[in-house]
Amino acid sequence: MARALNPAAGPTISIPWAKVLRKTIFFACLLALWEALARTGIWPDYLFPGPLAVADKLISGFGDSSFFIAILVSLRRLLIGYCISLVVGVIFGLLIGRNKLIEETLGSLVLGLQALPSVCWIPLAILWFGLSEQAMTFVVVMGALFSIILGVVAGVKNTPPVYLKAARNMGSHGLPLALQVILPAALPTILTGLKQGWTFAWRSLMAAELIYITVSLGGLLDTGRNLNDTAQVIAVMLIIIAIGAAIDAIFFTPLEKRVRERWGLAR
Amino acid sequence: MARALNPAAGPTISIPWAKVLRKTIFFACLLALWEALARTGIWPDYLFPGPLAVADKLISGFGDSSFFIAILVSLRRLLIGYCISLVVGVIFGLLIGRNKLIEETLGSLVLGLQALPSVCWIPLAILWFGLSEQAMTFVVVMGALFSIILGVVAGVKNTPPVYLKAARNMGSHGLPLALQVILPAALPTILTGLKQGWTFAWRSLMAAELIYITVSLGGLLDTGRNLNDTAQVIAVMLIIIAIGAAIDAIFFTPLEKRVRERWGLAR
Amino acid sequence: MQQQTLSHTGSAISAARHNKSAEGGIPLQIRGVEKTFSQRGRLVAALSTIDLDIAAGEFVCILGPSGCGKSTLLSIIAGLEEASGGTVQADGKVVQGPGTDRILLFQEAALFPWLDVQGNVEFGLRQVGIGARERARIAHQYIELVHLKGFEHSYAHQLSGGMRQRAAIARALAIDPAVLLMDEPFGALDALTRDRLHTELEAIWSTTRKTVVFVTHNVREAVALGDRVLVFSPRPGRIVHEFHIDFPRPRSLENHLLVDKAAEILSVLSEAMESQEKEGDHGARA
Amino acid sequence: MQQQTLSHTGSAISAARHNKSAEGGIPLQIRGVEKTFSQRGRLVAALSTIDLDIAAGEFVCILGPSGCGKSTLLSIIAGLEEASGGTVQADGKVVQGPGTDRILLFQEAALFPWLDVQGNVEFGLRQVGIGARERARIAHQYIELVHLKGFEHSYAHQLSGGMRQRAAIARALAIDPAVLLMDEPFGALDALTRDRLHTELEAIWSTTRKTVVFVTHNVREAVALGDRVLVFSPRPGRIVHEFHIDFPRPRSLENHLLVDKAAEILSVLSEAMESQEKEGDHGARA
Amino acid sequence: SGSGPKSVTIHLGYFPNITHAVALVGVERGTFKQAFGPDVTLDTKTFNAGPSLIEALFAGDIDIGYVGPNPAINGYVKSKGSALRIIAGASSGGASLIVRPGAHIQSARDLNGKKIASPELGGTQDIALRHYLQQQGLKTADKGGTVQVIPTKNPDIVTLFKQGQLDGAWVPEPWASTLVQQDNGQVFLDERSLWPGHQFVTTNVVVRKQFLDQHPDLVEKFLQAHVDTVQYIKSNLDSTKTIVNSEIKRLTGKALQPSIIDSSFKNLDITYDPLAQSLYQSADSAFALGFLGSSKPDLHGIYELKPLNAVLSSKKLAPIAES
Ligand SMILES: Nc1ncnc2c1ncn2[C@@H]1O[C@H](COP(=O)(O)OP(=O)(O)OP(=O)(O)O)[C@@H](O)[C@H]1O
Ligand SMILES: Nc1ncnc2c1ncn2[C@@H]1O[C@H](COP(=O)(O)OP(=O)(O)OP(=O)(O)O)[C@@H](O)[C@H]1O
Ligand SMILES: [Mg+2]
Ligand SMILES: [Mg+2]
Repeated sequence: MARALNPAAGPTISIPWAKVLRKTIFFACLLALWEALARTGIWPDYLFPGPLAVADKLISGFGDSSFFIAILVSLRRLLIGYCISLVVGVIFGLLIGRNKLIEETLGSLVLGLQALPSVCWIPLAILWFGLSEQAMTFVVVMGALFSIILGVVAGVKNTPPVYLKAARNMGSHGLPLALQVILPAALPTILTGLKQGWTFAWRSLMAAELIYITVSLGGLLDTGRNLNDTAQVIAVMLIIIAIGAAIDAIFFTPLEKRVRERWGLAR
Repeated sequence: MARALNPAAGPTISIPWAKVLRKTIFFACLLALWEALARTGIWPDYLFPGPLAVADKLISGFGDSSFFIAILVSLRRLLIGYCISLVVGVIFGLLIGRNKLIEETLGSLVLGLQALPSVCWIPLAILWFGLSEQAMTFVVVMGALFSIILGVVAGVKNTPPVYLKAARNMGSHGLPLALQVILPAALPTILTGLKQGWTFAWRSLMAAELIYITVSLGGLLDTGRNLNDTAQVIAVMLIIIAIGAAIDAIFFTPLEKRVRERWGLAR
Repeated sequence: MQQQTLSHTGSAISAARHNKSAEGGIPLQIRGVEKTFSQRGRLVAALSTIDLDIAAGEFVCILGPSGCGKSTLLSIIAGLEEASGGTVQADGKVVQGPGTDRILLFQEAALFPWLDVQGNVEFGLRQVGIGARERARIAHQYIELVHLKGFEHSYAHQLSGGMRQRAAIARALAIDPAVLLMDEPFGALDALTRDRLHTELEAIWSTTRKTVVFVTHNVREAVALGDRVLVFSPRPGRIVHEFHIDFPRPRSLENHLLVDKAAEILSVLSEAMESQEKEGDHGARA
Repeated sequence: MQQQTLSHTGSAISAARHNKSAEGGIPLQIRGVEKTFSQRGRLVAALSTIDLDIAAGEFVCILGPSGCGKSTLLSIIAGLEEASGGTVQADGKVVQGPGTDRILLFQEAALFPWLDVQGNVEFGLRQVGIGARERARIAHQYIELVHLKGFEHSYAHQLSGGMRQRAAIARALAIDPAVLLMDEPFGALDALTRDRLHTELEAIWSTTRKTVVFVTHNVREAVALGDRVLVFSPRPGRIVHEFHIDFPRPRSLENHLLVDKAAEILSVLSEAMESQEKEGDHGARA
Repeated sequence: SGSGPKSVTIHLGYFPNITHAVALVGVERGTFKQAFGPDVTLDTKTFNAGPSLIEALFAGDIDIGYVGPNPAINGYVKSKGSALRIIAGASSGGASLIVRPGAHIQSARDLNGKKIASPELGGTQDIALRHYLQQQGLKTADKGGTVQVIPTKNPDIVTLFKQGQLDGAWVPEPWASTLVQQDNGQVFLDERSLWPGHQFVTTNVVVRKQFLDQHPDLVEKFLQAHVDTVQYIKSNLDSTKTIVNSEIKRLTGKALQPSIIDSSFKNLDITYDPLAQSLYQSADSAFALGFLGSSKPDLHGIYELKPLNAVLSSKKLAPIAES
């Protein structure tokens, strides 16, 4: 039980070396396992290339900067689409979560709409936006939007009613109630919805980038697949996973941690 | 303020006619709007078919029972894949949510893995399962799994610590703690994760059903697209939306309502 | 970090008052209010018919056994819960919903976890559009009043039970409502802090002539603070006895008359509970 | 729905006891325990060094100002919170974490919202593998003991504050631990219910010789129940005075000696608070 | 809108694919741009599948496109002839039935009980395969027969072929060459051998009907460049291969293996002849197999070859017949 009191704990931010080490070991093990599996030769290497082949691909892809360009192009589309989904999703989520009529009508469709694969939105995207960046953005938005709505609605509905009562009693209503009480109260759940929306946005982007072909991660993935270049497919997968892990580490995890700490949910 | 006390409220289940009426009006309006848009002729009808053309397609599809078969085939795959994701997802979610080491390693990858489009898993599915139902199931599972994990982890981490303290104090630990305390405490959030997982499962299924084409919703959608048969695409979309709305109405909404009521979150 | 002396904080409050027009309390009329809850199909009668008139500026204390519907009644007055029957009028107008003229201090503190103590206290002020500096000033004064100076930037989960309760008191007082509905506000406080807050509350009340409805389990507290003490029967709650307390203020808890009155009320309370138990009615029917 | 008389429930409890070996309490040794919290980089000393020996079967009451670290101390004894320094030994073994020998009754009721009252009371019994029927029997007896019969199948949000507290008491008592750590267990109860539960608790304690650590703000309650009363200073809490209460049991709250003792303790408590205030130390440092 | 040539932009669609070599070379060498002159802007978009291109054409976002016969037929039929016209061909051939050596398929009879893949249910190769089987007196499994036709995506065909899960596959280039070169696949049948003159259409040039009506002059200029490019390719095969591969690399970020390019070009003919007969015949087979609905589609009028013939005659080349 007894631990020496560490007066430095808390305010100072120190690099958590132990954590970094553990992570490094984990990823090293993954790599080793992958290489070992590839070496056994159970699967031919054109179907299951080892890390070296993929590393080669990554080096040459980044070397001729085509991967850089693809990442920038795709990330830009992703961020624009995601931000639009975020704003629209939060607004609709609040409306559905708070208004019985909208919930019964529009809300009953959200689960079904979110289940639609992104290709379904492509004809509409072309119809409305032509062969343009906006068409891709539209597909990304339709991919992530309903997922974010689901999260916001859940957050709003799982808010302990006592907060709402207290707020209404203190004269809060309408927009201030939504922004100052419902959203913050729902924030822990909303954040999860945002994470889900983020993954949907990626997946939709991969479909959207096939509306017409450009150098982009979606394009690279499709080309890799069409040419049965498994190493390229895996390289793109690694890039997506790495970006996901980075966004998680830079953005979502600290945000969630802060919210949990402040809400008193941290252990 | 004063309302007459209705002693029948609560136990008896009565059909909420007002609600049914409101919903009917809403969907009728949607249909009318769609028809009106189609009639204006802004878009040629082969690009934007009206409800009548789609109804034709639905009638003939259900008439020769090909839609029935497709729905049954797809739903079967969906349910199998979803149930596997559910079980595996809850287990991994609990592990990641409770174990710092697993969280730092495996957990850091979940967001990235979930962002991978389903096509990425298809080569692996073929490699491991060949041309089989299992290959499709695998793709569905990989589509929904990480989403469910995200939901369970969030639920576990957002559990008010006092419940855990009380439970541990009363001698609960290990599996009983997980099943009797953590899961129920996290249930409201987990349910949202399950909804998100459900939509992911659908989308992945649509990709999985292209591994090889059989009579299935994914196959119908792909065929519709390949033949530029927009009416068929919309017919499949409507089927997906309708199934989503039905599952929501039959399964998720009552479950969420019950959980919220019991947890004291209902208003 | 020097703690303010009591007299100092007291004067701070009167300073805060000066900025608002202290319009004083408003009268409440409760007519035939009753409440029945349904629990899994079973009906639980929480309140049987309540008729009650509270004058503007009156300090009414409510005593009653656990679960007799006291909190429910306050909620109904606040407009946060619908009565199953009857009406509540505040200042002659039928209550249709919550309003900042009637502020309910919840039995559980109900602090917003995403705001620190100061943010919580400022919340109500923000809703009526008071500027940031003025808000901060008022909040500071009430935080001092409840002896939470130094914890302005703590969050609810970093406070002890009593500190949370005090923060909630500051939040309610800062709004300066015409009617204060207080549900066991001092339940989690030690005797001394409680005494001090009695004094503060009485001071605020006597300056601003608010209407106060005060639920407590402490008979002496009721006698020390109330103009009138209502004793409720066990569930379903109804008013079984009403005591007018005419002792001059400030009252001392050591005063013999007061102690005797408390004893009298306690015996009425016990009687009400025991007689009901003999009837074998729990207020819960299948 | 006929309410059980007190004597009846009392005997029901002794019947419940019969099934378990009433091993009695265990001693607690607290050595140099201290606790400092960090709040946004600011350090808050909640407990300064606490040294305390509690004998097996002793009933110790703790009094102290709000926020002085009483709940923190109970949490540390329960093994739910780590001390910043010092050790706690229960029955000679250093406490490393929670254990069913020491059950903490939280200040907030902490009922599980997904279980009804009966499910909550049965929870602890289920963890040790007691069969369903036996569990239901024991749960029933404790639910009766706290006067919640008729509400077995209610959920936490359907109960009043006091009812929630009573359900939590039943849940803790049903586990029949060697050490009961009670944090203001009767704070939200009316005087009469409180009196009755005093009697029940005393009966249980005297039959089973549990060790009880009881935090309260009610000085009279402390004097009525405790073998020993500890008075804490304001934050950072330390023991400023210790009173041994040797009055015979059962004690009557009207007993003059008891009233005098209570007055004496109260004055010590006030002194401790006021002297600290003069020192100008809040226990919170930047 | 036809408000003078100054404001015209031509939207050209094609695939970064060997069968679309004419488009790739024409764009890279600036032949199209030159033909249109400085007042016309050329906007190019590349697609990965015919249906997407037709979709874009429907929506008015593509004016001229290189696309396979099936999407062209579907687009024509679905729009009841109002959306598009075929104005030229671009390539012929380039599809083969490749079999796995271990499957021991020597003759058509050996296909009995085998698993043969095609890239898309009801697609060009799928129809060709089913039609061929029918002619050989074999029945497919979905009609109660013994040959399993498995429609699955081209890349998945390669994977499954490698794993031995397929016995053969009727695929277009470059996958046919890939199967041969990387997986020891054997060419069981070059589809060209089934057709008169060893020619059948693989890529068409389609134009949006409205665009054709508004800008017949531009369409003719385009066809001029198209025919020029075809002729350039025929006489400069080696530089064509380099151009095609560098364009593929530019557009997709990844080049093909030169050996695949070489072999693909061997199995492919570049031509401006739309080979109308083969299209009609393929459509007939599709209808017979039940893929084009219940009433036989009327393809009469899908071709608009006057502009092409005008171009050809100005170049003193033989005109093309519509049937
Ligand atoms: N939301 C609810 N649903 C069902 N029953 C409820 C609900 N809220 C309160 N009750 C019931 O109403 C009765 C009165 O509750 P209330 O909270 O008003 O009591 P109280 O007088 O404030 O008690 P306490 O002194 O213990 O706080 C209780 O029996 C309780 O079970
Ligand atoms: N999790 C926490 N983080 C930071 N500070 C805390 C935390 N828990 C308690 N504290 C601080 O520790 C001090 C003691 O708290 P504790 O809950 O032990 O008081 P208490 O004696 O039980 O008071 P009360 O009678 O009001 O319940 C308080 O000042 C509080 O702000
Ligand atoms: Mg109450
Ligand atoms: Mg405490």
